[in-house]
Amino acid sequence: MFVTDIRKEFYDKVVHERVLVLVAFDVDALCACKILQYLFQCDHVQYTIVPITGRQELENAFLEHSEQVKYVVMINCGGNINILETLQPAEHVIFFIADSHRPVDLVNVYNDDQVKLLMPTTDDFDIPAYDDLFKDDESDDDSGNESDSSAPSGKRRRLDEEVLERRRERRLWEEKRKQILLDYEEFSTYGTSSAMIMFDLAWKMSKDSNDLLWWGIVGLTDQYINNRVERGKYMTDVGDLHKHTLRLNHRNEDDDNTVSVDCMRIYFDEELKLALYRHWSLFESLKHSSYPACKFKMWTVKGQQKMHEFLADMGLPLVQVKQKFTSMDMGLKESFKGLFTASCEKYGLDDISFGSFIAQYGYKNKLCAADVVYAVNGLMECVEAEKSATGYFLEALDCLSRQNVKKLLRGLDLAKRQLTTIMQTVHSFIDMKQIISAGPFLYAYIPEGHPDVKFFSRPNCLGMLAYFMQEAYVATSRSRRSTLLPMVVAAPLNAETGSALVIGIPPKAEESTKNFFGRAFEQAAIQTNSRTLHDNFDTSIIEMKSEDRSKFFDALISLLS
Amino acid sequence: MYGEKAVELIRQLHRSPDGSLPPFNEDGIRQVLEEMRVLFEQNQADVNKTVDGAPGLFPGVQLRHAALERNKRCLLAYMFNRMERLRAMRWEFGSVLPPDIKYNLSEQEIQWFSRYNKSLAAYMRSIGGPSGGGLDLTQDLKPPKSLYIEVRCLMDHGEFETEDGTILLLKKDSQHFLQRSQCEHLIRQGVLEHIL
Amino acid sequence: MDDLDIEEGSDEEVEQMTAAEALAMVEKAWLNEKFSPELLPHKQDLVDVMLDQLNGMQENISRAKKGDLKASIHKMEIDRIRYVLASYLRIRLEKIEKFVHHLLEEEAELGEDVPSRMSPEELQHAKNFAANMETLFNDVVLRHMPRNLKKLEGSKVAASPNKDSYVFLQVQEQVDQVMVDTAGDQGDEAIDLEKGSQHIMRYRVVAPLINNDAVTLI
Amino acid sequence: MFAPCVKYPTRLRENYFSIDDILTTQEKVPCKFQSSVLGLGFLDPGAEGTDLAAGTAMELPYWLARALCSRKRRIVTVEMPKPYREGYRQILSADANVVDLHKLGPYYYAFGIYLQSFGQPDAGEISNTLLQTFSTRFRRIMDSAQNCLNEDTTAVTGKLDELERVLFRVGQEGLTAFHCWQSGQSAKIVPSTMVTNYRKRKRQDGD
Repeated sequence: MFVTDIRKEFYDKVVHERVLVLVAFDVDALCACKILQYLFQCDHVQYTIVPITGRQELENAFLEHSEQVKYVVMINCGGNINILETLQPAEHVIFFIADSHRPVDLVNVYNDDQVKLLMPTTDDFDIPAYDDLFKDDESDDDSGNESDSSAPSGKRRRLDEEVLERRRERRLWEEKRKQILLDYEEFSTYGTSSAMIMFDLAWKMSKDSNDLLWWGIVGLTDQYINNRVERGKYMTDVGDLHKHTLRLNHRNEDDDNTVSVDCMRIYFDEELKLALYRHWSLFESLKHSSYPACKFKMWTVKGQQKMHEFLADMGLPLVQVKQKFTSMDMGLKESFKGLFTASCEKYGLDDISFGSFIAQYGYKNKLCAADVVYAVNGLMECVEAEKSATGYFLEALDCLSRQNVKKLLRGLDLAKRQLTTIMQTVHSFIDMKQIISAGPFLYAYIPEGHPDVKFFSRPNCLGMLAYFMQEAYVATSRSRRSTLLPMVVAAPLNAETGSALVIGIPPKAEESTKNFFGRAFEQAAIQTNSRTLHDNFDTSIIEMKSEDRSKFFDALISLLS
Repeated sequence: MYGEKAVELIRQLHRSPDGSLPPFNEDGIRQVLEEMRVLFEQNQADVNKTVDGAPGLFPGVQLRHAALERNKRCLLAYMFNRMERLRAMRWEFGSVLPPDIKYNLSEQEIQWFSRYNKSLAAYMRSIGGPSGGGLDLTQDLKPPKSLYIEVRCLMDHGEFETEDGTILLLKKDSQHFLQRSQCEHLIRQGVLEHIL
Repeated sequence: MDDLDIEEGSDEEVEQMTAAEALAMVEKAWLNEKFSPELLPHKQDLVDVMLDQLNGMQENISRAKKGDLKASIHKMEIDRIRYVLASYLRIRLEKIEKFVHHLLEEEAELGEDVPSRMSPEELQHAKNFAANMETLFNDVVLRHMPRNLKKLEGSKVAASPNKDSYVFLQVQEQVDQVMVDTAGDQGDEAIDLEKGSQHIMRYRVVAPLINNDAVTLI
Repeated sequence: MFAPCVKYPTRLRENYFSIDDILTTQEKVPCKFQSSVLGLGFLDPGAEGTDLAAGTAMELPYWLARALCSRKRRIVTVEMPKPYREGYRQILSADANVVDLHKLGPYYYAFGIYLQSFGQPDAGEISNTLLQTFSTRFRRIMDSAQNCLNEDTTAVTGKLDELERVLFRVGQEGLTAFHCWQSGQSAKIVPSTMVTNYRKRKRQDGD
C-alpha cells in the first residue's frame, strides 16, 4: 500500500528497531541512502546496509541478513517485483519501499500489511482498480473444481446454466484483467527520485540541512542526466528543491562574511550541458558532452571547424579553451558563461542550459550537481580490478560525504575516462557506420576485444553510450524517421561465460521516458528460447548469452515491426 | 670474533619489522651456548694453570670473560625483545594468536604467552573488587566520541551476536550502525572499518 | 551523573564525595599517571567506587525504555568513564610491566607501614610477570649457561623510569621555595610556584608535589 | 594501541636489553695490544702463531675494547675511529647538514658518547662536535619531518643516524596526527598496526 504520512507510517515505526536497508546501484539510491543514514544516526537506529545489483542479489541478501530483522527498507529496488512472492518473508516482516522504478507491482500496491510504498501520492501511477484485478472468495475455487457438484440431479440443469453463465462472466473478467495488466505493464519508466523522498522525510522531521538537500539535488540530477525524468517533471522538482535552497541559504545573502568557509552553500543556477568543464578544459568538455558534440557533429572535419568558428565567435582564444578551466584567465572565466550562451543561440544550440544547483564549501570546492553525478557514477561503475563492484559502490557512497572530497576527485577522473571512452566509441561507430537501422529500431553491437569494452559492462555507462549514440545517429541521419526510432545497444558482459549486456532506450523524438523494451525483450526471449537473465531492476536492461543474440534480435525485429 | 653469533641473533630481530616475529632461532642459540661452554672451560683451565703458577694467562681470561658476559647479554636481550613483541601482540591480536605467528614461537614462548594471558585476565577480572565484575582493559582504546558508530565489513566474518542478543551477519561490503563498545575489537582486528 | 547516588560507595574516604567529584579525581589521577614517567601511588578506592557507579548506571539503563534519550546520554557517560578508567589502569599496567624488576625491588625495601605504589592485584600481576619472564629465560638459555652465569641479575637488567625527563604541569596550590637546579653550573635556585601557573620542569623536582596534589601534570 | 600511553624514548637509553645499545656497542674501535694474549692468536686473521702478540693492531668491538682498556687495566690501547678524528670533525663543522651520518656509523652519536669513556685527549672535542652537529642538523630534520606528508622520505632518512631517524619519525607522527585531527579523522577507530602489517605481509606472501 502507499504510505500517505511518511513520517508516521514509516519513520516512527522503525525508530527504535533494527532495520535492514537494501540499496540498488544508482546515484539516486546512494543519495537517498545517505539521507536515511543521517536520520538513523541521529536517532540511534541500528541498521545494516547491503548493496544490491539485481533481483538475484536481492533474494540472497534478504535470505542472509533477514534473521531477527522485522523491518526492511529498499531503495530503488523491489518496487516493481512482487516482493512477497519473490522473498517469501515471514509474516511479521514489513517492507518499506522507496523505488523510482515504474510500474509498481500491483500486489505490492494492494498489500496492506507487509508492503509499504514510500512514493509521493502526487506521482502519476494509473493503478487499476482493485476489483478489476482481484476477485475474492467462491469464484476462485469453482474454476477448477468440477467434482464438488454434489447437488441433486433435478436442479442440475438449471445449475449448469448458472455455472455456464458465471464461467462466461469469469472469462470476460479475466480477459479484461489481462488487458488491464497488459496496459499497465506495457511501459517501464521512472517516478520521483528516492533521494527527494528521503529529503522530504528529513524536512518533515525538521532535520533537513544543506548536506541533506545536496544529496536530494544530486539524486534528482542523476535522473535528469540519465534520462529518467521528463523535462516537465524535472522542472517541477527543481522548483521544489529551489524553495528549500532559498530557505536553507537565505542567511548567506545578507551577511556573506559571517559564514565560515567550512560551511556549505547551495544556490540555484543555469547550468550548461557541458560535462565536467570546471574540472577539465572547455575544449575537452565540449568534445565529450553529447549535446554540443552531436550538434556540431564533432566527429567530422567540418564539425571541428564549426566548433572552432564557434569558439572564435565567442572571443575565446584556443589556448585558453584548451587549458585547464581552473587556470583560465579570471576575466574570461567570469564572463565565459554569458558569452557561451549567446553564441550557442546564434549557432542553434538553444537547448544548452538547464536549471540546476551549485554547492560551495571551503575555498576550493565548488561543484555543480551534474558533475557530482558523473563522479559518483564513475566511481560506482569503476572497472578497475582493485576492488569488487560492491567495493566501488561503497567508495561511491563515501565520496558523497564532504570530508571525502579526495574520493570525489578520483571519481571525477574516472568519469572523464568513462566519457572519453563513450565519445571515442561513438565516433568510431559513426565513422564505420556500425549503427544499424534494423527496421523498427536502431541497433549497435560493441564487439568483444574492443579495448575499453569493459566500461560498457556497467548498466549506467552502457545507457550513457546508448543515448549518445542515438543522438549522434540522429544528427547525421538525413531521414527524419530516425528520431522516431528507439535504440538497442549490446555489449559484452563477461567473456568467460560468453554473456552480453543489452539495453533498450525510447526514441529521441519522444519527450517521455516510457520504455517498452522490458516487455519486448521478455517476449523475444520466450519466442526464441534465448538464454536471457532479466536481473536488472530496470527491465529494459537484460543479460543474455552472446550466442543467442542473432535469433533474439530477429525475433525482436519481427515483434516490433 | 667472539660474540658474533650472538649479535647476529640481535641483528635478526633488528631487521624484522615491528609487529612481526622471525622464527625462533633455536640453532643460533645453541651455537652461542656452545661458544660460551668452550669459553668457560678454557677460562677454567687457564685459571687453574694460573693458580698453579703459569704466568701471562690473565689477559686471555679477561677477554674470554668479557665475551661470556656479552654472549649472555645478547641471548637474554634476544629472549626479552621477542617476549616484548609477544606481549604487544596480546594487546593487538587478542588472546589467540594467528597460526603462522604461533608457528614461529618456541614451546616455552607459547607457554609464556598463555601464562601472561592468564595473569592479565586474572588482573582484569579483579578490578573493582570481588563485586565489581572486572574491567576489560583491551577495550576502550580511544576516547569515545559517540555511542554508535558506522562500520563497514572488510571480510566475511560470519554471524556476530551483540550484547543485546541481536544476531548480525558480517558479510564483506555490508555496512552497519552499531554500538561502538560492541564492535571496537572487530575494528582492531581489521574485520570492520570505522566509517566517519 | 548528578542524579545518581554515590553515597553507597563503600570506602570511608570517598564516602562524602559526589559522583562528579569522584569523576574529577579519577580524571586528575589519569592525567598525572599519563604524563608522569614513573608509576604513581595507586588510587584503588577511587577506581572501585567508579566501577560500582558504572554498574549501577548500567542497571538503571537496562530498566529504561527503548529509545529513551536519557538512557542514551547515560550510556555515553558510561562509555566515557569506562574509557578513563581503562586508560588509567592500562597506563599503570604498562609501567608496571616495563619497570617490573625495579618496582619489585623497591617493594622489597619498603618499610612496614609504607603503602605500596601498586594495588594488591597489580602487585600480584607484577610478581607473575617477573616470575614468568624468569621461567622463560631460565628454560631457554640461563639453565644451559656456565655455572657462574646462570643467574638473572635483577639490578643489572632492571629498566627504571627516567625521572630527569621534563613534564608540563599546572600549579593547584601555591608552593614556595621549590629547589630547581638551573642549567649550567650555577647550582640550585629556589622558585615559587604561583597557583594556576603552568611550567615545564624536570620530573624529579616536582614529583613530591604531585603526590600531595599541589600540582597536576598536563 | 598499547604503546602511546607512555612514550619514553627508552630505545635511546642505555638498557641491558636494548637492541640499539647492543648494536652500538658492537661498533669497532682500533686497538693495539699492550700485552700478548696467549692462545687467542686465531682472533687476528693476519697473525701467525697461536698467540696474539703484544703490539698487534686490530679492530675490536667496543664492548671488548672497553673490557680490555680501563683505568684498572690496559691490555689494549685504543685510538678513535676515523669518523671521529680531526678530518671528519672538520667536515662536520664546515657543513653538518650534507654529511651522510648513517654511513659514518648508524649510531654516530651514541657510539661517540661511548667513546668518551676511554678518556682520550680529544674526548672534549669529539663531544663538542657531536653537540654542534646535532644542533645543526636537528633543525633541518624537524623541518623536513614537518614538511613532507605522504611522501617517500627514504631520501631524507637515508643519511640520518639512528637517533635522528627516531626523531624524524616522531616529527612525522606528530604531523600525521595533526592532519588527522584537522580533517576530523582522529576519532576514527583504526585496526592495530600489528594487525595491519600482518595482513599486508600475508597479502604479499599470497601473491
